[in-house]
Amino acid sequence: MDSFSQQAAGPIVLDMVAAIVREQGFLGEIDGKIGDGDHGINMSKGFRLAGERLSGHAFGLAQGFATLGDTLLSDIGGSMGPLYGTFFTEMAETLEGADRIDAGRFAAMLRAGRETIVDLGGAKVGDKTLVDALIPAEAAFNAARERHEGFADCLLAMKQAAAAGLESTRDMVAKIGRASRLGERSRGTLDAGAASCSLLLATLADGLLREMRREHSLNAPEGASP
Amino acid sequence: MDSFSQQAAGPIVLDMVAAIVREQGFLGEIDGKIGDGDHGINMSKGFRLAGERLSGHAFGLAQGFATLGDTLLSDIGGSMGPLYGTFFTEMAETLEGADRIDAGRFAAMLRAGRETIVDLGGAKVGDKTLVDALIPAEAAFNAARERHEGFADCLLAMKQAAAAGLESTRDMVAKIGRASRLGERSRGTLDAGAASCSLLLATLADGLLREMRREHSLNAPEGASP
Amino acid sequence: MNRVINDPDQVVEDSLKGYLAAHPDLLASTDHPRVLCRAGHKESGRVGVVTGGGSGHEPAFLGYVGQGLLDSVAIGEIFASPTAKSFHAAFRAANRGRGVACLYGNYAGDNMNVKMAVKLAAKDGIEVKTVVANDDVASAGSHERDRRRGVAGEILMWKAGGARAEEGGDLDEVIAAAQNAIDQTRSIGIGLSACTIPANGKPNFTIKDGEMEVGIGHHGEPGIAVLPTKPAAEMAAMMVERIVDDLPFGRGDDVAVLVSGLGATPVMELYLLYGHVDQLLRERGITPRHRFVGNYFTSLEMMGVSLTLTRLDGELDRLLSRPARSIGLTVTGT
Amino acid sequence: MNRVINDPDQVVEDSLKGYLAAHPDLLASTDHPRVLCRAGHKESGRVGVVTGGGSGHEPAFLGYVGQGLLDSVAIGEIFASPTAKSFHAAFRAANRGRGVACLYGNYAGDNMNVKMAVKLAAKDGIEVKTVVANDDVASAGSHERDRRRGVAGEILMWKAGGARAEEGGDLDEVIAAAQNAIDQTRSIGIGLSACTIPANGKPNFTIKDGEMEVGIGHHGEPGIAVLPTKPAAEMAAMMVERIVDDLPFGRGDDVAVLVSGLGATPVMELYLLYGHVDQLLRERGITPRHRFVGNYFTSLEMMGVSLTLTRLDGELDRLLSRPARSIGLTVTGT
Ligand SMILES: Nc1ncnc2c1ncn2[C@@H]1O[C@H](COP(=O)(O)OP(=O)(O)O)[C@@H](O)[C@H]1O
Ligand SMILES: Nc1ncnc2c1ncn2[C@@H]1O[C@H](COP(=O)(O)OP(=O)(O)O)[C@@H](O)[C@H]1O
Ligand SMILES: [Mg+2]
Ligand SMILES: [Mg+2]
Ligand SMILES: [Mg+2]
Ligand SMILES: [Mg+2]
Repeated sequence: MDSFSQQAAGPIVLDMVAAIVREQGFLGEIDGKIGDGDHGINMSKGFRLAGERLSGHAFGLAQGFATLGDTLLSDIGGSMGPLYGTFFTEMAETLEGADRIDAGRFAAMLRAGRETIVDLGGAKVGDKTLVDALIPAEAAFNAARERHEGFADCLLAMKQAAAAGLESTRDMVAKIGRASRLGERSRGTLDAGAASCSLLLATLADGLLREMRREHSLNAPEGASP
Repeated sequence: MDSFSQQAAGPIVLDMVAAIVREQGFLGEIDGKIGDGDHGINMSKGFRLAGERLSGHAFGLAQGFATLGDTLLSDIGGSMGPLYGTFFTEMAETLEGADRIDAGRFAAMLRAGRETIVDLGGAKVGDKTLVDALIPAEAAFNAARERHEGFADCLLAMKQAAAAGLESTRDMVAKIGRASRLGERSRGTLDAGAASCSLLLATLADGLLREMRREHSLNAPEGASP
Repeated sequence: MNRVINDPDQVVEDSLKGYLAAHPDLLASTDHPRVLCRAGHKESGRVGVVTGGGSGHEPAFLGYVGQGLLDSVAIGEIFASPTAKSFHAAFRAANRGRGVACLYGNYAGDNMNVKMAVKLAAKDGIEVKTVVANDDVASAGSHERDRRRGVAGEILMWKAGGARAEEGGDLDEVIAAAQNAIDQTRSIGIGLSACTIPANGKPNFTIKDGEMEVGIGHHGEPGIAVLPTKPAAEMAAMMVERIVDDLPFGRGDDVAVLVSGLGATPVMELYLLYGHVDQLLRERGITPRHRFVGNYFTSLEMMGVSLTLTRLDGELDRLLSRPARSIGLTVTGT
Repeated sequence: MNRVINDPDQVVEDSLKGYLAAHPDLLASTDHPRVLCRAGHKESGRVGVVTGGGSGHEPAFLGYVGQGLLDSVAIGEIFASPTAKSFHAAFRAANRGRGVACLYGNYAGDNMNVKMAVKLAAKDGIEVKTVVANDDVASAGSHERDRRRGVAGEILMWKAGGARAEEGGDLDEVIAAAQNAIDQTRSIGIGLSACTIPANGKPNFTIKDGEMEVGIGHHGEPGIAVLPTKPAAEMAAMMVERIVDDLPFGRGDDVAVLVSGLGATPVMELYLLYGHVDQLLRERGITPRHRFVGNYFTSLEMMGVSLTLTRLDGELDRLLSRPARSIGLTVTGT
């Protein structure tokens, strides 16, 4: 249970699409408090489109991320298209060619995704952006690995850190993006991008945990299941 | 008491200016009910300007009407400029060169004024315009003359008919001008132009009656005054 | 009311200073403060072309003074006809000894003031002939066209008349060209919000959100129907139908199309409407040959749009194609 | 919200059909649905000039595609940057083998998308260099000009870059001309009412009647102060002062002046403001040599106005004078 099949994990991308579409209203609502209220619309437009392009095909996680990244880049303008678009595109590239993904490769994937977002957007922790969910999430994954925890526990650590990172944005003053113009008035609300980021990482972690359990039960010696 | 001095009657034009300026609010209010509410503004802008041009000069009724007409024509656009502008200009022309004005010349003056308004604006009695005050007023003046009443009584008849004509507009449906687009909705309100017309004719009549009384008392044989 | 003005009673005077300062190459003042004329040398030997009207319709009317268009313009208060003296002064400013064509819109005040101005000009020995635009199909039935108002179609009348004058046409030829242009022209407007004359401080009429005033006039005159606001495609269909049937325009006709915003409508929405109009016309076998989309004839900050069609004959096509240069319309002779 | 649209999510697509139908002489479609380019033969051997940005600012951005201006444009959703792929496609459409100058405004989304598109183009062997407009003095202090937004001053940057390209300048020369234009340019806006993105159905911000937002951005970004609405003369003084001191512009300078409405402001009020600006500049010994007044760069149906000044040197004066032809700006070579 220290790796998963890149090919079998593909459908998790559809879970991520479903999660964004399901939470469109919530994402829009919190963006509306200090931004322009379109984060839910922007995200679900892009994710839904990617979902449509993927559906009916067989695809692995790499292919799923590639399509998602490509769709965001091609069809969603503004800042979300390039930020999440390159995020998924870069992550797809680190997965490409791999049959099985272990914690090491997953860490490389996270690093590639985080680097491109920071490189492109220039946001730092504390600026009240999606980076406040992403950076702690990656750091927690890596810290768990350094503590020699299993892949599954690393994923759980990542998910929890993303959620905590999201919560940390509540007390921040926005320093970047549309909400930064509000200054102090931006305090007291969660950041919309951090919310979508946390949601995506949690959905990914949950999907992978489920997939790894499934593979584990399939590979377990006959009769070992309860 | 069957004529007045054209020269001495000049200041009556300033009474007419004062009347329009005083009633600006009322004229605007009734225009606002079925028109665009600017009749008071339009009229008092023009009359005030003419008053300024006249003040400080000695002028007779002919000169007063000429300045009034000229000012309306030169400085007030829309329909009121030409309608009242030519009205006073034409009336001034019939008075010109006369030293004393009798009922006959006054009737000629009224006819010239009425003709130019009807010619230019094309309104008929019943269309709910200033013509509904003007035409009955002129007719009453002429009818009184035919009954061989004195100039003063002819003027009183004119004033009363103008007021009655104004009142008659209340139950009319506008057939011309801005209010005509309202159809039945225009019923139940006085017409603004008829109100200004009635006001002008009444002020003129009052002023002339006063002037004729004044001249009469001056010319009366010594000791005849009580 | 939140506007870029000083004294609400001085908006027209104040704005004229800006026009003159911004366009010394196009516009010049005259001896009358409410009359502007073309800048530069006044070539002799051709007919003068004049219009006039109330303010608040910018770039109409003064924005169409320029090469191949108008020679002078009489400028009224907001939504009020210029005075007879202004029209008279505009005739004098445009006069080059070969007569003056006064091409204006059918409103009570303008009719009276022009009529009087023509008489005044006659005393000066200036011959003035007039064409009265009546392109607004919503303002009266087709059996009483003389009661119809002039709206954005006036621009095509000015273009035709101005071009014919510049070609050297005599007064009767210029008048005939302008008359033909307006006879071949039909317009209709849809209003989506009211507008506020600064001196009044509040709108004179209301259009409810979610309702549109079909056939609205250029001063908010009520139209022929108040309907729930329709999608642009249906607005276009409604407007095209009404206009096309009125002339009527038919299969094989070449037309000029003018879509004008009434002031506040975003330009992208004007083009959106144009897209539908273009398609609807082509479906009927009518070919748009000259196309104008923009805020050509407005009503202060009213939200809404007007559609104008002109049926072209060879002469009109030629006249509309000639170069012109003005604030509101520039046609390059490509 | 009462507007001339169909599906609020399709406003951009729908309007592009209209642009193409109305201006086949100016605009052509490309292999990318959100990219338009100049119509007609693509002359070889010169630098391509490109911009892109969100919709809702019409005639910006696509209205400045044309002779002596832009070769292609990437078109975003209303108030949202075009995608990187759109910018990339616009680069391809403008490329004539001598490189592409991408002249755009300083917004997070545009910066990211252009950056990515430049990389994509490099893979095709297309060299792209960029100039980022940052003329809005209200959006950040003068010590952090790189944080300032690009607003109506972009038009002068496009005019300079486009003219230099048409003169045959190489990529570095075109970039230098555009960079110089924007370096010499300062703008500021005043907002008097909010605007509504059709897909949202209601305004994202509010401006109270009787209050003005000084320094408002082109999407309603808050400015530097909310003040009681002042007379136009004071608005002009406030705007001129802020801009002039920023560059600074000084006695003896020749300038281009652009007064743009934000959408709903009546054109007469823009000229009224221009009149004051012209006088204030001349009082300071600054001479307006190029003057543009109109709705050049809008924010849907926002009420308000922006002022842009560009300090001219000999080259800029020459470049602004060159002929240009487009929906938004036509300069005839008189
Ligand atoms: N430079 C940046 N780097 C990372 N994230 C950013 C950056 N700028 C904005 N964001 C994120 O984008 C989110 C808003 O996204 P969205 O509403 O879709 O776009 P917009 O701000 O253009 O309306 C913010 O909540 C923030 O998390
Ligand atoms: N053709 C006409 N002939 C005579 N009077 C007219 C005519 N048209 C309008 N009026 C008068 O004008 C009055 C309105 O004047 P005013 O409000 O100043 O002008 P406007 O209608 O242009 O706003 C009406 O009440 C009516 O009496
Ligand atoms: Mg947004
Ligand atoms: Mg947002
Ligand atoms: Mg009026
Ligand atoms: Mg009135």
